[in-house]
Amino acid sequence: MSLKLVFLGRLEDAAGAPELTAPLPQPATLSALLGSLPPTVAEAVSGGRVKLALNGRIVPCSADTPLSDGDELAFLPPVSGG
Amino acid sequence: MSLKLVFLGRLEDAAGAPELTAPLPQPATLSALLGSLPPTVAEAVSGGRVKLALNGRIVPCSADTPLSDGDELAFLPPVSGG
Amino acid sequence: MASNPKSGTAVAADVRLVETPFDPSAELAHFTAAHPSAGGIVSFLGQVRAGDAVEALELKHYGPLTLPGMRGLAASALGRWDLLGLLIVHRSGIMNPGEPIVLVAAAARHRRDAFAAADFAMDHLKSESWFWKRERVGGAWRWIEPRPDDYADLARWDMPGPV
Amino acid sequence: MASNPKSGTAVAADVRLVETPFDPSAELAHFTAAHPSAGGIVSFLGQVRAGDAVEALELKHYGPLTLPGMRGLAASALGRWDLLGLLIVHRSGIMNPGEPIVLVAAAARHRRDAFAAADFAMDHLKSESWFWKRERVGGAWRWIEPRPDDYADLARWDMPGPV
Repeated sequence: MSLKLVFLGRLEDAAGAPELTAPLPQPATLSALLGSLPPTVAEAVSGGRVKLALNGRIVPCSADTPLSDGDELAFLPPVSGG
Repeated sequence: MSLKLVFLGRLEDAAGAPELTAPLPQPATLSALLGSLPPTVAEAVSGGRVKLALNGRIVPCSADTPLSDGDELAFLPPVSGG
Repeated sequence: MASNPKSGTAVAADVRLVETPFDPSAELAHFTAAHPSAGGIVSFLGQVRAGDAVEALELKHYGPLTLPGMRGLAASALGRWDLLGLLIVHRSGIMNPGEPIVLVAAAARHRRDAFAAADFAMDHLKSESWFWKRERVGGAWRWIEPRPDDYADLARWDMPGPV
Repeated sequence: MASNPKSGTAVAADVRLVETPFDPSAELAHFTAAHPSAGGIVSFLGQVRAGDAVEALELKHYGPLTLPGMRGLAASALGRWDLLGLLIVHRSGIMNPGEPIVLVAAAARHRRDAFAAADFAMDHLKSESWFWKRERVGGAWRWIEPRPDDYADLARWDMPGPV
């Protein structure tokens, strides 16, 4: 029962890795996941301009976004272009 | 004592050739030159949108523009681009 | 795939995300040869500037979003202008000074359509595509934040900004 | 030759009027290689449309005016935008469908300068340069009159029309 977390751009530095595996939190919601992360990481990914993609689709960053085993959750800071 | 006349674009068809040699008119002015040309040619080059270049420089189309032996006079209809 | 408003035929965009260096001249020659009925072809080539302090540039993308987003952008351009063809080739990975980053080319019967589509595609690639950029200067990598200019460029098209 | 507003160095334009076919891909590859410090290079290629009823196109020029006018246009563009290089190659003579007519390329540190300069150069080449065009259709040549669009394009730049 786990999630794959993907950190893009500068969030990679905050998380210390481009990808991490996290245990599925209880309850299985976004807010519980953020609570289970190291505070510096949780703070970095909670910034107002960070978008969220769940299994490759942009989803609203709401506290009760439900998560499931095997989900891929990507944290997307503002893009900085080609 | 002659002039070289150059006809650009559709004026080439009106004049029957891209270039003609004409005797220097008396008096040596633009209006005298036009009077010496066949009427259909004179009419074609006298259209309001035809510009005049004397020896490679644009000059105003005024009746008393002076001409000299050996001058090159070009008649330039509206350009139609690259 | 979009319908050409004038001919009614489908125009396909060639949209690629590549991990290794590409040859923009060869790409453009191939694109041009494929569109002999185009009166005008406009291209934009973006490359890593040589002669700056920047030693290398890295573009990261996110697989599930980046290429689909580029395809969506191409479809928008095809729907908006009367094009005969559209090419978008974008690098990801680490690039050296002088290397190409992005090539956009638009072929159209009339040049205004080609200019507008290439300009539009570049503004949106710069500000709305899922790429994250970092530069190496003095041996250290630093992430590049978006420039306010990018949003200003986007506003020219009366379109929403990055989602 | 114009002074680059930022670097203060002189930037020379490469402006040519050619009587025989040229290779736009090779020209653009050469131009790109000459400008490794350009972040962006915008090009426009105009070619004789294939697939129309037009069998051939002829562009006539007037020696004392045409190339000097093209050089003046290049100087205007260099003075107006922050460019690292500008290329204008224009054919005259008889061209077949699919053959290149004109290639404009602008290299700049920033892409907006490159887009604007190439767009400006094309609008002025189309409507203000000393070229006269005729087409052969069904074996007969006919002269092309200027299109009202050409004047509208020119008006975008707040510049005088053809003199």
